Amino acid sequence: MKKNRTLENAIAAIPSGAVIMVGGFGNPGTPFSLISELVRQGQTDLTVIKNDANEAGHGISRLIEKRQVRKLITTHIGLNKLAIDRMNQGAIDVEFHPQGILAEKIRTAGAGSFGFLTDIGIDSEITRPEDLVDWKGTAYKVEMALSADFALIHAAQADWLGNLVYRGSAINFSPLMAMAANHVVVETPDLGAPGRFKPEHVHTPGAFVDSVVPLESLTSDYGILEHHVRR
Amino acid sequence: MKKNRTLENAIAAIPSGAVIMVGGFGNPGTPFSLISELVRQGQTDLTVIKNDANEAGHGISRLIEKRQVRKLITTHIGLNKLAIDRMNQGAIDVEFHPQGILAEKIRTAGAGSFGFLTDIGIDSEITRPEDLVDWKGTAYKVEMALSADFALIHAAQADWLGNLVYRGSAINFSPLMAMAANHVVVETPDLGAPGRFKPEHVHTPGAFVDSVVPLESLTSDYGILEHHVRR
Amino acid sequence: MSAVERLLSRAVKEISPGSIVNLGIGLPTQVMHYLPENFDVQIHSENGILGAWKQAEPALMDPFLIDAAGAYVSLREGASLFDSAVSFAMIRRARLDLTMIGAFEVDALGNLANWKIPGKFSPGIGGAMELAQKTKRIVVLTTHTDKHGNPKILKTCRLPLTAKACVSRIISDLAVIDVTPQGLVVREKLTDISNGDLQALTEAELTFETGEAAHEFV
Amino acid sequence: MSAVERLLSRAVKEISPGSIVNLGIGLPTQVMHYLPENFDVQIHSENGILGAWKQAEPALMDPFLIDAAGAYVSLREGASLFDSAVSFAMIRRARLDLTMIGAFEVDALGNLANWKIPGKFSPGIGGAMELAQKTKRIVVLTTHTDKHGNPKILKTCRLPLTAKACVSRIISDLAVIDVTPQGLVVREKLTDISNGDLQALTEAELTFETGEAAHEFV
Repeated sequence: MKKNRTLENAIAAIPSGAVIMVGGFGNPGTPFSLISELVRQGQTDLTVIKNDANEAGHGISRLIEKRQVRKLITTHIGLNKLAIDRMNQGAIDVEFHPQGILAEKIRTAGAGSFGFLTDIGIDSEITRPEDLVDWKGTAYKVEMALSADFALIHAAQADWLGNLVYRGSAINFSPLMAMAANHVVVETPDLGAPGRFKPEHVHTPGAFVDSVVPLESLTSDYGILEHHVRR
Repeated sequence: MKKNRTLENAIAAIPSGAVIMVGGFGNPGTPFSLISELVRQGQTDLTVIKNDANEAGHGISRLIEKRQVRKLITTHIGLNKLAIDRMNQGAIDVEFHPQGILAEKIRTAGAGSFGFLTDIGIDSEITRPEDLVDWKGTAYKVEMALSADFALIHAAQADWLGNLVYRGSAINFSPLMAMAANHVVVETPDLGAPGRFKPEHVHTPGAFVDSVVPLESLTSDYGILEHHVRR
Repeated sequence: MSAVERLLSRAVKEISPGSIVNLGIGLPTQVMHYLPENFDVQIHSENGILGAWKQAEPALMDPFLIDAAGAYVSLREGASLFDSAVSFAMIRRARLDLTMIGAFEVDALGNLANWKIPGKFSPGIGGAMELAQKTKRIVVLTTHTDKHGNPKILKTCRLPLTAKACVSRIISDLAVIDVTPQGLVVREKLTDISNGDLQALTEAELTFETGEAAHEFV
Repeated sequence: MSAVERLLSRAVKEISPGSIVNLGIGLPTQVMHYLPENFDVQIHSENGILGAWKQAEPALMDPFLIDAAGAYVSLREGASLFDSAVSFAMIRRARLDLTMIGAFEVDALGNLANWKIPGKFSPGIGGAMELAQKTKRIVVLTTHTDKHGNPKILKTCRLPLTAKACVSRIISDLAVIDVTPQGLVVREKLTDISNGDLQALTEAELTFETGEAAHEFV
């Protein structure tokens, strides 16, 4: 069953108020085309879950700039002064987690579990007494699973069944989010027929994917950021 | 740094009384050569963690037959009447878990976490009242992480750094066990120099692997089981 | 056509095009052989396969590729292979549309017992509990009675449960029965068995639909 | 050689052949450029790389391959790429031998504060907390004082901690200092700074080893 969708249709499925996971660590893996369409369609009151806030003018920062985002769940937004300003103004609610804890909370939802026991940050200010459970004589921090209504994912390659292959450092949160969201929308510049991948090379099996949007080309957003090149 | 070891040296690191994870679901992924050497060296009082007990005369069944195993943690041993008999005689202690729960307990240890919250089997006889936690108004079953002193893994291909590639249905528990054990021993019939794998195709990064044992050839254990061929 | 062949032929019709299906050990795995060669379905096997297919030709059998029942399966185009944690994530996240599963006992509430007979048979749980508890739709394939002629479709299961209230439909060699809030409803049955005879072979109370229920089910 | 160059040149010597190392954002990422081209080390980047290496040649830069600091890294032979859950599994399972990390404050007990200045700077925790808490060995790279000349090596950290008692060694532009159960011990220092002058720039009490301590550290 083909999962191909148009960019417009795939994003139109997202209502205002939705909780949306967005793949990517910095630029690699950020689904810029899906985000641009979400900016164009203008859904509001969104909760966005992404490792970072991209940089001002790019990716999910555009959603923040257009005031479409109510809450951001993230690990570090140090490269986006605009997002920090919005946070400090109280214009968006920002919830921070240690990076691997955010990954694991998402993966826990993706595994169909409800939470996990950890010691990360247990002695730090990120842990409140009510986050702790005493289990058979030992104190653990309980981190609850984090799921979402939608995940927006960029894949290097895909097939009609939704099998995905990532490349480079663009894997990051994407396979976890594809497992954790109820409706998974993927953009890819390279969509082909089933059978194109060695079965052992598939990063995200198609069972986790609902919609695949073929991109005709990649915009400059997907290119090298000159200010990150060391001279 | 080369992780190459001889079969004898790699297995000699295992003391009697050790807790050992063994990859494989049925035959595929079972490290028959590592197990044979463990049978030959004769360590005893072992706790073995494997999806199944292989079939009589093969794989970990040989460890059970030679009375090297004190306890087996597994999901299903229906294909090994000998192991069932030993269990019923009280000669080995067998602890059963639902298959995905066993996988997830191992993966939880592999992720450096201590346990997870689930609802699997929560209404069944496998759940005792003391397994339940009430967390913010909801009851969950707590499944604790399962780690091991050693993992014995079969990989289709490897490099000197310990990067592993599996094939077919022989992936199963192996990547999880490689993450969860303190010392990971891998056998492979195809060991080569770093650089042979596309970085996105590596199933288990070398960071998780301690010893790699090259096999000169695969014995008949690794072949087709005629009684599983449908005529 | 034997009773089992009849059951399996009917079971094939439960599979919707485009769906993801797990076939449990026993009768369900045999459904594979009744599927048309080009049927649009992805068979999930809990040992880490999506897109398993019928036994490979002898020359193509791969000792490193079996399904959860141990068969040397082939793979369809678009298949993927993955570890056991991902495989059960797929199950627990309800990404499977249908699991066909065997039963020792099934009851009027849709409770299923298929993993343990205390004192007689306890080889372990395997993947059954998670499949039964989490798949969107569970269809039980079972002979209507056991080898001694005793009913397997009960008022209340007596054996330890695999999962509570999980079964949507029962397909036996004699009838197709839905589990509904009003109890068990016979949707189809063999024409040469009377309602009374079918009820006599069934411990749970059956309701007989008119219409479809009168039809031969194969 | 500038103070920073001196610090980075010394930091390189902390890396043992064959080890797995994470280089935190700031001074540590710059250590990469001081590594000999064929040095046997695997650089871990928490966004999913084992085997990252120096910035790729312009023609080979890949916009889909950055390290956690945003640099367009190359990959060494034997590199692997993986998701963020696996990347932090590697960290939490203590499969990293060494993390070099920056600091706002570090103290005599090895406590580290490097992620938040309440009311001034709170961009998030990133990967620092897990790296600091779980890596086998943490070496802090920091200028000895802040830009106002205030000590960064304190009796007790005043900022929110990244992790408690995690630091093994501090390398500043002036000295190499070990965190020991007996407090901070200066192992190496610049020859042209006296013990008294170094102590004056350090809030925590320093013990001065004889021998090595007298030597220029680069």
